[in-house]
Amino acid sequence: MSGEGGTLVFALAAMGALALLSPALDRRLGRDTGYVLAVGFLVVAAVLTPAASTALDGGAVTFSRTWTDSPEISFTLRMDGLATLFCLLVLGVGALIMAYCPRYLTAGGRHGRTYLLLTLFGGAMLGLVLAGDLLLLFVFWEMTTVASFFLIGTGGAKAVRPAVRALLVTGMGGLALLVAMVLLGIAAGSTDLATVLRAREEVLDSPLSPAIAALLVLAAFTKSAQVPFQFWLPGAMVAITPVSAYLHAATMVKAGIYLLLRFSALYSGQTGWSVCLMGVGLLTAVLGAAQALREHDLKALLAHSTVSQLGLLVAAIGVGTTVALAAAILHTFAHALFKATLFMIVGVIDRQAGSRDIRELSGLMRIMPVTATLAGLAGLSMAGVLPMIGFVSKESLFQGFAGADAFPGAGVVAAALAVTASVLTFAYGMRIFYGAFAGPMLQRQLHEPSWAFIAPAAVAAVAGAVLGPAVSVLDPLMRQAVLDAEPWAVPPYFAFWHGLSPELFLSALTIASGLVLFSERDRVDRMLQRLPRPDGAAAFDRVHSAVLGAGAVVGRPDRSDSTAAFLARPAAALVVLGCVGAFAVDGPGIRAGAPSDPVDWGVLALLAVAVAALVRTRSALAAVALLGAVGLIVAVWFLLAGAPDVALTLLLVEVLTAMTAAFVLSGLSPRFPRPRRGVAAAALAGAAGLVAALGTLALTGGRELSPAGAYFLEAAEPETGGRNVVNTILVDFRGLDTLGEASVLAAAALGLLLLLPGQPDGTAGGPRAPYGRVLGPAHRLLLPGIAGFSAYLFLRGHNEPGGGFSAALVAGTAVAFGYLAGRTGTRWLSPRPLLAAGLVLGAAVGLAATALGDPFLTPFTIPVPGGVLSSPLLFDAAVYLMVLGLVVTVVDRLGAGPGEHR
Amino acid sequence: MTAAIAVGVLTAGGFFLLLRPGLVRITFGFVLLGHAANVLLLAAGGLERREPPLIGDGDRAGMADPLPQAFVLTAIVITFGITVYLLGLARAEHLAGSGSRSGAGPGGPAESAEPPR
Amino acid sequence: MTMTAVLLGVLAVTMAVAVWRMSAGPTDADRVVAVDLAFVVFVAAVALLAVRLDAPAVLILVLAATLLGFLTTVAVAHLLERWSS
Amino acid sequence: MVVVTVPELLGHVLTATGTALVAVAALGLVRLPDAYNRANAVAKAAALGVVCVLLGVLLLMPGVFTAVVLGLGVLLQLVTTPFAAYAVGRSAYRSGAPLARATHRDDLGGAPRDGGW
Amino acid sequence: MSAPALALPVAVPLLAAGVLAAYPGDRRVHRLITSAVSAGVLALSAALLAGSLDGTVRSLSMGGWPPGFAIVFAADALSALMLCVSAALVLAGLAYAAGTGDDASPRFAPLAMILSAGVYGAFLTADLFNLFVFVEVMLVPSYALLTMSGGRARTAAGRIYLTFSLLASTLLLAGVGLVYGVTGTVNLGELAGAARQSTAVALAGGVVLVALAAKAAVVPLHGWLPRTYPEAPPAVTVLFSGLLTKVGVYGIIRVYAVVHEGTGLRWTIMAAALLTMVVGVLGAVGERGMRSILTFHMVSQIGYILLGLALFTSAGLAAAVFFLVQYVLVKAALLMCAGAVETTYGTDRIDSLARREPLIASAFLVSALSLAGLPPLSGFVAKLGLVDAAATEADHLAVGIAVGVSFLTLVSMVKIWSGSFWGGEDPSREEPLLRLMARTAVRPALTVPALVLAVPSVVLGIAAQPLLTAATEAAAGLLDASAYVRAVTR
Amino acid sequence: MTARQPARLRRAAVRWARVVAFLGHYGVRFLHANVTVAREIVTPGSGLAPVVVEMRLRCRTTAETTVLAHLITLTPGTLVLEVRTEPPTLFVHGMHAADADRFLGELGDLEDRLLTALRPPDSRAARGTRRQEGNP
Ligand code: NA
Ligand code: NA
Repeated sequence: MSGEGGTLVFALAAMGALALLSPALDRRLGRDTGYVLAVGFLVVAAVLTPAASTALDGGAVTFSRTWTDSPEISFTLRMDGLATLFCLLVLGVGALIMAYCPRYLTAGGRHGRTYLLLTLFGGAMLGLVLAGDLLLLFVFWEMTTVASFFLIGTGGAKAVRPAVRALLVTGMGGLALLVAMVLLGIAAGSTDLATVLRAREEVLDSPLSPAIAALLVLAAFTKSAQVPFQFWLPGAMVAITPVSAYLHAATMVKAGIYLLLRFSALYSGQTGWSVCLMGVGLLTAVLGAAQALREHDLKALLAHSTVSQLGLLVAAIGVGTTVALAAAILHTFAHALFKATLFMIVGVIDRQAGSRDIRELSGLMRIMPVTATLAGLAGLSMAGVLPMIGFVSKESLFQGFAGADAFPGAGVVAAALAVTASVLTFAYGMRIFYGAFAGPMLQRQLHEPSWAFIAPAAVAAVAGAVLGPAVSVLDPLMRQAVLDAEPWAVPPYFAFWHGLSPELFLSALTIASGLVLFSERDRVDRMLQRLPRPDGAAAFDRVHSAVLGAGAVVGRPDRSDSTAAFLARPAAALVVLGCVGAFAVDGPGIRAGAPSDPVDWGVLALLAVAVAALVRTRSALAAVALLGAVGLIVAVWFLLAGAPDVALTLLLVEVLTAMTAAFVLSGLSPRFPRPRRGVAAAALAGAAGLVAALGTLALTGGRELSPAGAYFLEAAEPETGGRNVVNTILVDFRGLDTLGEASVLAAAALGLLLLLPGQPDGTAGGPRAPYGRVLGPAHRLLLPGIAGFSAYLFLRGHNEPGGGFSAALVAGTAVAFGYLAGRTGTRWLSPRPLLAAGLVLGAAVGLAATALGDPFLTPFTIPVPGGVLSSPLLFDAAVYLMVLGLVVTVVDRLGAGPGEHR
Repeated sequence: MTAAIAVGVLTAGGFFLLLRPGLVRITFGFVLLGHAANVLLLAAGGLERREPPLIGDGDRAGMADPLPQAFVLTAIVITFGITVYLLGLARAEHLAGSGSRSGAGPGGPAESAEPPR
Repeated sequence: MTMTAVLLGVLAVTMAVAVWRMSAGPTDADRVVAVDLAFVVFVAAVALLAVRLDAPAVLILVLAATLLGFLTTVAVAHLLERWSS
Repeated sequence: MVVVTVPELLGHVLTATGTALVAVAALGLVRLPDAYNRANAVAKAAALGVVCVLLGVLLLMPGVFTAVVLGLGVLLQLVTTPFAAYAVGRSAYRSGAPLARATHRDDLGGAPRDGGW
Repeated sequence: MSAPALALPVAVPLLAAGVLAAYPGDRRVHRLITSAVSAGVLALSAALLAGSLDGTVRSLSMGGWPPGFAIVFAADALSALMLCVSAALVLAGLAYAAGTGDDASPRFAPLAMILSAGVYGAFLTADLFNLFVFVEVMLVPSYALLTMSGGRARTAAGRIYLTFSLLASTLLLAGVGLVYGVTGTVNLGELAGAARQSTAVALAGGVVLVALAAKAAVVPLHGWLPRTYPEAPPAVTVLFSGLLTKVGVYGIIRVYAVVHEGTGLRWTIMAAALLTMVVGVLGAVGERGMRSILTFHMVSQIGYILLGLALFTSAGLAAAVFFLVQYVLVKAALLMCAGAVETTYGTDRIDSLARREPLIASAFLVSALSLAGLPPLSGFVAKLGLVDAAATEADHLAVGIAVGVSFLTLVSMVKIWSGSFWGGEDPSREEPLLRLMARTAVRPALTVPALVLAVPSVVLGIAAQPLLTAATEAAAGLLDASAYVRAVTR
Repeated sequence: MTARQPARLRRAAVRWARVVAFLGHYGVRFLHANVTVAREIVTPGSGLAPVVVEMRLRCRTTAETTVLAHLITLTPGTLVLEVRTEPPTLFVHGMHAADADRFLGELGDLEDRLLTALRPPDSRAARGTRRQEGNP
């Protein structure tokens, strides 16, 4: 990596720095910031000069650093001849535009953002042409797109839609480019641009090759505004003129051209590539020129002209011969010069005369002779008239087209179309000049713009005029660029005068026909105005809103308020999974499970009856009752399955659920809302039930006692001292699950406190005591018993059915009972202290082990007077507190009827 | 076999209630589904061994797998917490519903409570 | 042990009756009565199951269920009164 | 040959009687004409039934633990049944459950309602 | 390698939740405690991440019981990374909540702490049932936070969110039960590769995956997310966006990698991924409100992550992990911007924000471009990684869809930008409102978190390699789970 | 030890004896009622004659009223539907009360026996007979 490689990085960094600096400069210098930036651009160009000279000697300058490994992106910059040419455009035209800005932009306004974006764009464009890595090229490509979006957006409210169109069209192309780059990297085995370009054989042999070419072409077409994507470019003219001149005439739209030139090394001469580029390019050239010929707005005219010229460039690249490529390269340069000039002039006219419409402008030649002269120079160059550089490049193009050999007769067709486009070009060139500058003077008080305003345009215009005769000056640059595009080429020398060649004849034909068209302009105009105007923007908008509409349709099911609409989907998913499973699992996996206890069948029958009654009833009270009955039946099933702890807990939970439901239902209707017929719901539910049953049948009961189960049965008593194995799992072996579930309860309680704000940390007990006088005595009578029962369950839980959960739930029933009996709880029996103490105790018991150097939740004992306190008991106490906290919260927040709620 | 059928019955009933209007009924559907999951968990432990896993009370060889029981206990309690919160939400819906202008909740009046009789 | 099985069968039928009454009503008060009965049946069933399974530990549920049956009945009756007030 | 001791026999008799009483209560739930009669008959008959069953079970599974638990159970049953029955009866009347046509006197019907107990 | 500290991310937030619940008084104290705890978890997880980059898997058997019987926590690169980004998000989300005032209730802080404990636990546990428990620990506070302070729209959304989550949880529980039924274990290490050997395990694991897919909002189980998230308080949406569905996605990745060893369901996952991407982005394109668009996008982004999983190559998995991490931050930044606007102006249907709120606009812009995958931002590296991985596998349909969806993402971001950030004043707007808007401005307390979270979009794009290295290590651990399995079963 | 000790002992003995006697009476009554109601349920369509009657009480304290209501309700065939305090009144549902006044009389008898058992032996109230204001 040479020191010159470093200058490439420095150049990019400098552009970035200039960009970031520009808002600050703008605050200082106002619109004159542009001059500083112009100098900056030139300095950057100067910095690149040594590298450029190396590049023009055939030795590409590179700089490379790894960016990421996988996906592999390397920050490789590479300056060769082609890159040098485009650097020259980017920085040269950039400097002119920057110098143009200060007089164009309004005085006193804030233009920091515009300068920032313009400079940023310049940097991105520079990066794009210097990128030596496929993906890095994409990175800069997209940055130019984004910069363009925001620069168009500086046009205000009317610019929003055009900006969006431009972004989306070029963005789409950008994504095509991304895929192209990725595929190319795979096909060529590298993402290094130089390596890839050398791997022509591998790429062309790859099955991915056609796709890569198509994607590259798509990217180039969108960026370079080829049919059918051309519409975004005229739309982009809502931006201020410097933006139009810089991005949408001279540089950004040339990114597509650059891309096609760059990858000509791979695809040049491939029939598909040629036919596609030539077909679309020439079509674009003719249509764009025809469209330009009927525009009245000078800027729009120039935009269509740009489209047309880009079409010619694309077509020439498509021809793929060395001559054609060379012509395309030269014309790219020429176009940048004359089109930038014309845009700047139109901006000048706009500023000076207040209009860009040729129907309102007239006779400006008389008061703005200098401006008119410059416009004339650029116009002649565009029209391809001697002695401008445009003449040379157009001649070369004709030569190139005539030599097209993609298919028999290609040359004739291509040349004919190219001439047609050029005739139209000549005509609209005249239209510009005649429309604005000729004729009688209509507006008074106009004057020639200040020299500073037109100087940048003058530089470009004069360069265009001078470089025609002196075109050979460009030879080293152009020839190296051609070599870089087509490494096998023998690049031609450009000559101002070819002698009386066929091309000269074509040029003469062009000018003659153009003059005819111009002289018959009224008739031509009428005829053109009658032709249908293909409105790509409208078509784009239709597609755009169709996509938005489709999105709204896709999202509609998810805007539903019906809960069932959402819950049906997992049910259906379950059914689908079941169907899949039915095919996937074969017979041997299914066992009939344990020999069923005959009592099981009775329980099952009861369960079916109760569930059926529950789903059918519309009485809320019946539903509560039947839910309780189902709970009782399931509890019996658990008992039969040898799970007394589960049965006990289920019973307690069931009752508290029923009580809570009763509290809530007291504010609602005793009848459930009448549902629709629900055949679909029944079918879905039935299917889900079937799947669940089959799944249970197939996937349970087919194996011996699990090692974990055996371990717990074996180890519970010796390791923990507890005889209730389930409880030892809860508090000893898998205490973390228990801590989690207790936290769930605490969260539910805190959530209820948040959802139903009541008196701050109110104590349990509702305002009404419905059965106070009768239940009060009962409560007094039973409370000690319940408390004792709870304590018993808690303390004996390690050995017998019970434990913190069920004990707390029993205590919870006392709280609920107390509420019904109208007996308020004590101060400490309020949600906050219970929940807080539970959470703190639970986490602290676990963390104490950590503090002691053991794993979290490792059991330990604390000596207390008269024995030891084991940490599992403390842990269970934490659970107890949280469970009780939830029950107290429920009674506190749901016990009061909705009417009594604040 | 019976466990599978029980799971099926509870699942079908639960899903049917889930697909009905009214949050309370939906909540009840979840209670049924919770039962189904719990029965399934116990079945997953194997139902050949049905002695309660209480050391000293019986033959260890016949004792049920205690791990699924612990799972079920955890699941029951979690479901309880959420069920209670759901019912709280039903109350909140009712409060929000009666406090606003139209009186018809999302999904129409059928979804929210009718005023008490 | 067939004796308890028969008795459990009888209890299953009584539970079915309770479920039927819960569902059929006709008044909500009837349903409350059925709830009361369901818990009683459950308590009896648990006691008999304790014999059948030879698991005295299960009897702890007798206490719990008695208490809970009472509370459930009262709570549901409370709901009924709330609605009618 | 199954040897049955006297307490066991008595236990079986008691559990059978109790179960029968519970069944009778259920029959009452089917046959009695109104909610009041059902509440009146069922709760009490069933309570006696369950007490019998508990005592029978105590005889079948003698032991200190069972004695304490079942004794407490019987006591709790006797204490709570009337409270529950009262709650049911009162709520039935207050919710307007109709009296059977056979009811030939209703003092409460004309009595003014007070906050009461 | 045993690491006692692995329990701290769960235990300390729970302890803090208890303390916060006990002292409902001073909001500043609450903020201090929650920030300190989250910062601590962040520091710990950063250390864990640094230590796991060489392939080391740290584990902890809870209670000191033998692994296989105890619940085991394990931190490999993936878990550590998820932990790290979650803690960072919690920290940012809490700061943001302080700005929006969503933390006004004394219940907010303890609930947020419990939620974060659940998230951390879910990322750390190597036990399926324990995963279920921590998912619940995470969800139940989320129910409360979503429906916070009630109101019609929120309770309606809450009902859908809650019932759907609960259904998914029940399904998860059933799936775990079935896994236990078939295998007799819920320890992930003991389940390693089990689905490859037995169709029954694959099916039981399939139930788990479906449940997790519902939690992750994978199409067609996605509708709840765009329906409910926009109704949540702004700060809560931010927290949810980065935490909740991510646990589902993480679960899918972990279970599929360990139990299925990346085989068997490839086409199912690929189909789900592509469908999720497409439906999600179309839904977003069709929405109107800022937060609605953004939340619908979450669905689409989940699809991208699943795409990487479906590929199950080192590059694909690494890209998925990278995507996941950066996207959490990007999406949070976007939601912060939308929430800031909504909090300040009372609506997210507003115009000219680029002029009114240049800072918010900058934060939004950077994040939106990153979300759309534009270079050189983090989203670009992520999407490039996925596209590259898919193309390497010659999965051209996936490449095409990924790119197409990326384009539609751009469409929707542009829709927001052109509608709310550009665009002229709505002339129909009433004068007093206009004057109010002219006087109003987003407070720094809301701007700063959004700006801070926009920074990673740039940093993780331009300096992507460190995160890519971590993601590649995580991918290696997923491709070859043997180190993880050894750590949780030994 | 004071001179009054034996008197107190005797009073306590009397009291316990009365309680036991009452419990015996109630037990018989309870079982009899159970049989009646069971027969009623099992044999179709016999002597069901439901009433709801108002029963004025002599009970004064909450405890007395509670215990009485409790005992009435515990007995099959009788069920308290309402308790009123001003004046103390029970509304009782009876299943077999073809003669409502006789039914009330039986309830009053139970109240008398209960009060006798509950109140101290020398209490005037305990010794009193049915109140004259009677029932409507
Ligand atoms: Na004119
Ligand atoms: Na999310």
